Amino acid sequence: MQELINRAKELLADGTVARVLGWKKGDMSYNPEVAYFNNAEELEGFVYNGFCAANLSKYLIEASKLEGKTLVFLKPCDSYSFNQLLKEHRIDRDKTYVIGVGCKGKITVEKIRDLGIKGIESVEIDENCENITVKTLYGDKTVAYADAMLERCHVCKGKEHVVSDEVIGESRDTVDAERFAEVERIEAMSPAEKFAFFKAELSKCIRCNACRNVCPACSCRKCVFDSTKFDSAQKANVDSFEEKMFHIIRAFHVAGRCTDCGECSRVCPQGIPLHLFNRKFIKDINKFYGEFKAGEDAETKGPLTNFTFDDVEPCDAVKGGN
Amino acid sequence: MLKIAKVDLSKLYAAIAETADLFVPAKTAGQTNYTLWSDETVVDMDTLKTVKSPKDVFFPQSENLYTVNKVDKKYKITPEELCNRDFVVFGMKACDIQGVKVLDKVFLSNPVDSFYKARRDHGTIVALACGEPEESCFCKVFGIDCAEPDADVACWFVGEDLCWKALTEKGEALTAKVAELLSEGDESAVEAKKAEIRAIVEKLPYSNLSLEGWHGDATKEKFDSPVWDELYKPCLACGTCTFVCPTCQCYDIKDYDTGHGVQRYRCWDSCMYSDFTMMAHGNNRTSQLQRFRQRFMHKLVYFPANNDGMYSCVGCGRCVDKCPAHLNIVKVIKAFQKEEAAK
Amino acid sequence: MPMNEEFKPKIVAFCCNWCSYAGADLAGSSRLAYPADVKIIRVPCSCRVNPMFILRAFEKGADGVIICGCHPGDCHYSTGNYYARRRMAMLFSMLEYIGIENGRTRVEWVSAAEGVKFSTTMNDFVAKIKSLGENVRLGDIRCKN
Amino acid sequence: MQRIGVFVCHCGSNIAATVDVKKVVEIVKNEPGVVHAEDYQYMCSEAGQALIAKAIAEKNLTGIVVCSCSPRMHEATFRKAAERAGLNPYMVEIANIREHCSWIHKNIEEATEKAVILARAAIAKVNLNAPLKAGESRVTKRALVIGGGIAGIQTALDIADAGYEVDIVEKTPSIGGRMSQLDKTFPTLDCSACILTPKMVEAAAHEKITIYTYSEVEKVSGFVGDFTVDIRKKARSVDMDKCTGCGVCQEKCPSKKTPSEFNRGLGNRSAIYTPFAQAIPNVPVIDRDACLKFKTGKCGVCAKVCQAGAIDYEQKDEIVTEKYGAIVVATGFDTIKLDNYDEYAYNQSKDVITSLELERVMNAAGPTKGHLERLSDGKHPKEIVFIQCVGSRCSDDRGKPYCSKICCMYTAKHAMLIRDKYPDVNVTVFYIDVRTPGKNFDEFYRRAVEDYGVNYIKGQVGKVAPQPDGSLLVQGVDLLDNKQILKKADMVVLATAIEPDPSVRKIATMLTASIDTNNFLTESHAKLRPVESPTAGVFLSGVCQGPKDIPETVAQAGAAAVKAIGLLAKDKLLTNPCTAKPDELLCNGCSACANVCPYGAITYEVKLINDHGIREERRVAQVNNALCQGCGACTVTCPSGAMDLQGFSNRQIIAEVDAICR
Repeated sequence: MQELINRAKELLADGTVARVLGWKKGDMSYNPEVAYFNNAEELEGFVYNGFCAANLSKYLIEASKLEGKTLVFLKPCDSYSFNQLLKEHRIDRDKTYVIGVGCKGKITVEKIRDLGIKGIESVEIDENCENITVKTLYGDKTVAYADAMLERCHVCKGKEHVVSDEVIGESRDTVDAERFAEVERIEAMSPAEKFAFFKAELSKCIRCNACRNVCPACSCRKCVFDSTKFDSAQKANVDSFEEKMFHIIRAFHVAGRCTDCGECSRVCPQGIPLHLFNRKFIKDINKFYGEFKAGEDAETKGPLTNFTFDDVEPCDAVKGGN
Repeated sequence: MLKIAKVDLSKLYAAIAETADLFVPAKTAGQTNYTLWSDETVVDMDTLKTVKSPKDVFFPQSENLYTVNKVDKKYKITPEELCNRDFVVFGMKACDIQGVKVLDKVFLSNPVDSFYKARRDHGTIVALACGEPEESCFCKVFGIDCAEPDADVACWFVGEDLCWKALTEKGEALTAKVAELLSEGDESAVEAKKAEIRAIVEKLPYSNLSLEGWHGDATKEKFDSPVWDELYKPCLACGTCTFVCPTCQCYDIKDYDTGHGVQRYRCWDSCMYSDFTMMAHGNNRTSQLQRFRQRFMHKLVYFPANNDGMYSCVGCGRCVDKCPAHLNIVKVIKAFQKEEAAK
Repeated sequence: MPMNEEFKPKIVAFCCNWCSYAGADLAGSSRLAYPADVKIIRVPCSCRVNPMFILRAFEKGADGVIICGCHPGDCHYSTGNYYARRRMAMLFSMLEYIGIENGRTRVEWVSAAEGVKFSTTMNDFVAKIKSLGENVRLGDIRCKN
Repeated sequence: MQRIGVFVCHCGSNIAATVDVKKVVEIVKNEPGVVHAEDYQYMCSEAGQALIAKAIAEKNLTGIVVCSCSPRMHEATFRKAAERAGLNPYMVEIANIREHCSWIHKNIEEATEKAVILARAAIAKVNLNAPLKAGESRVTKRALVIGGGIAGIQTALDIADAGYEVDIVEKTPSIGGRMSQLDKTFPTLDCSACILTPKMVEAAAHEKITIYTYSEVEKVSGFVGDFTVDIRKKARSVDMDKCTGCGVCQEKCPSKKTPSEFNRGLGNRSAIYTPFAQAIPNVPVIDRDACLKFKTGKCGVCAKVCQAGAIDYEQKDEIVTEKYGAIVVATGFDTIKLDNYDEYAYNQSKDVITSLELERVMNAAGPTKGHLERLSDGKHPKEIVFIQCVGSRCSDDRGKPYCSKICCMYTAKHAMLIRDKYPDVNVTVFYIDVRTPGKNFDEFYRRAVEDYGVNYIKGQVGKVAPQPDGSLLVQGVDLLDNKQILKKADMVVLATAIEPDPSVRKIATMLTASIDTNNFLTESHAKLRPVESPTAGVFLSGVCQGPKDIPETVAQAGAAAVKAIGLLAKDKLLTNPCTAKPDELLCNGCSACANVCPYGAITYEVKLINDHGIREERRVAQVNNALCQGCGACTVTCPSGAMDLQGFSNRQIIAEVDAICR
């Protein structure tokens, strides 16, 4: 972490960048927040640890409008979002300086709480990111790092940065699960079971829009669900259908653009596994139109703005294609 | 002081449900929220905080106001019926009950919101003292005693029992209906429990947060503070904080075309949204800084200014737990403290 | 709703102006009958059909939605139906994934010369929707009754 | 709120017999926005249109819904009527209650209910219509004719005679097409070459006509009035300017074993060749696949013998880019492959030939110098059997479902010519029906039967079996006498079905012209616009649109020319105003729309945007209305809904959906 701070100070000092976009220590050990640092002094508050899960790439849309370059720290998976935003002309490469940071998987206090741990006073991560020591009102607890890790890290798509000006820090392979296993589990269900599953999940939705607003692909200036363009403006859940409409269309709009960064599921206050929508589309795209990783580069045409003459027919796609 | 064995709670729920709708915290798809009780409901009294506050029992996220139908060339307006069925909310915590009091200030003062009032009139609140307050709790800061909730009935889990004490007429009436299931309880054991809870509260990290400088007269000073300039930046402009909050009461009124009529309904709105209070001429808050500031100024300055110093934050800590950007009212208060100290 | 003779499905058919709408016209001028449950909306091209239109139809009570366009390779705008094909493949797959009965949505390529195909397609689609019964999973309850 | 008038047409009894028109009028009167509703016998008539004009004036209508036949039929009629009455033409919508309702339903109650719903949808749409104004685009005063057969030549001559520049693109080394392969033509029996050659010469000599032979259309962009076309001039290996057409190179060429395309493979040609003596241009090409110089590097005889020094082995394909206002497709036909018809022994016996091959056999310049002889042994045949409908009117997928139209007549011609020249030869024709609807056609056929003694047998042939003695055993059936027929023949001629030239598929795709299941180009309207493709500015000439004989082809060629001339005569064209339109405030500048636009109509511009008080520079989409054709691909790819299609807007379509589902 100190290496990151030192490098950021250097780049600020030599005028390469005008500001730094990173994470700032929170008031608890587990709630760092996204922050801009304008000088060396402010950088003393900089932090980078397992709790720094936030994908900073979307913040660069606003940062691109500022004077001068912004130094941004991107985890390997965030670099995909960065490329995708570059492809869509939403951020300005010339106004960014990307330091790729190593990633040993990201954790969340929610997962620690899910283990039944209450009254958390502080959390300490050991140097190798193997174990977490949790101090609570009711005594100290130890948790395996992997048990506090976000779902996305268990199925991480790789620790290589697809774009960066330099890379600092070590990464670690965190994959211990099959990425599409859950999608396949649902696919194998009967229609009634599928519907029951999604109904139970989506009926929790409170339409807070956190999933949308955190999503680097959902970067519309004005979401279609906030505008009058389709007579579809909605603010709150009224009937369960609206949630289906919102989530299906949201997934459709980001299909071929979603990098599977997992932010939607991370931020959902109701714990809805929203990534299951996006990942279904990713699985389908890979199957029907060939392996495609959104954000792998900033040039390739997305699968839904492309075609081949002998694409699968919609009815065959439903039957499972080939 | 009365009591009922924990193992018999389902009988209690069933008995209450015989004469009234019963709302309880229940777990569906891994999350605990208030739900209308039925035989199949998996009641979850152990989770301290439901994701959403129970405010939508009184002020639903969306509710119909009236329906317009066209009969030949004439329009027929049918107002939505007011709540006319008694209901019981079981398990509300002290903070959420204070939240309802905040809503009362808004909806029961003139002009009275008839939809809300009907629900308040028909609702009985059975409160539950917090067994194990959590680190995100800071109700104490607002003078709330989570060991001694103030409602129609107050309850405590003590050992293998739920202790029950009616505090109001409504509470007495409800007690009478389920009297058969209740037996005499031990007052002193409850007192001991309260002391235990209060001892935990003392140790909570946010319990000693200072609200110094936050009051109805602080508008100018806080509004113009440069602290907001950096503070809002991580904010995603989602509505999570407002929708999980027990006191946020803003709503929008919209129409839905059902194909055979138009339903006019209201639904929660969020001051964090870019189209909040959008009017024909445009929007009076054009930046996220302004919107972000609005929410906290409202909770800690504007609301006390108009309600005899009453804050419209109750320290439930839901926003602390749920904000996707790890921003919350505690951080706001602390940021201003730091700024003050620096001065 | 129980399956019985009374069930009159609501079916929305989006037809591209150049092929399928003309195919429907040909079905008409050839007096090739299909059930009145089908109502056609004219769009310039199958690529004009937004998934939001389809979900909207279901929300408002449609029981089936069919999209008809020129045969691949014959699009009046050369490539429109290729995009439509990908979009609909994705959408249909998602609908199946969330438990919507397979068959409520369909894409058929019908040329201006295929009045017979238009008619048989619609007959077949209506029969399929009748066998599936009323759309209860995608409708908005406010639009019922 | 609009003030909408609804006009319900009876269409005589076409609509009124099945739809309770009066009831529709009564019900739609209560729809939002409707201030006027009436019905009339024929809305499209003068009187009907006058009713609309009157209502517009009297009731201040801002929108019109006509419940009538398909908009493809009369939308333009009603739009013009509204325009004359002072209303924007795009404030008119049609509810198709004829083709989509009255004609397909029998139950009056059901049809009436549906008609009401279709009317509602149209009313809901009109409520959201906005006046649209057509833009203008320029017209390039030059036409392209694809295909240099009789259809293309005639079209080009007619356009050129009207004073416009025309280019003909022909993929073979010479213009002339199928007609140049024919010996005589029915029903007059005049020599094909004698009437075609002057036309070819005229085209070549015409100062307004440029002919690109041995060339193909490579790429087409643009739109009516302003097409840009890349033409690939394939390397001829002979300098067109230097060649004198002396023919010595062809004589001396050592590689003479390539089957002649012109003679349908019945004879051979040299590697450097002109397809036939009267070829235009009279400049040979080198078939690089057959040429020894190209295959082995050795030879070069032609270059040595060419006095003019015209041989150029280094020549490369050349791309010519030209602009055109109109394009006429005249790609013609070929006979189908007979691989699916083994029973006729076409691939087994040289003496089973197609009718087009017979044309070459009968032709004095053909492989047999015009002598009727068996191709297997050169013997004079005594017994010839013609089999009709080979691959035509076929109910399975071996052949074509349609009638090839010309076969009955040319078979009568062949039979007559043979009997005339060789009275010793017996001619038998197996047919399903003899179809002779044309001027002097039936008389011609009757002459064959009555004057020339051609033996017509109604019935099909099941098998042609080559015999050890070299003859052919034809097994057929006589349906009139209801008996099996076994006939020994010396030659069998198959009236092979014709199909559009295979090159048409690629051309149709480039032109975005639609094609039917048989690969014939689709006309804009089967009856009323038979020579126009649905794609504006593209016209159809000859067999590419459907089977036809020479006089029909020439007539259609002229018709296509007139349509093209009508277009070229205009200085400006009104463009379709139903184009995509971005809402700059909502545009993300993400380029998704530009990625799917088939016309390159979307570009991006960095503009200063004032978004509700926020002023900032943004990259926003711009649509070129002259290029946009209004497909709507961009609107769906745009996640924010910033891109919308005028005339088919998101809200309009959703209003229709809502109206139908309610």
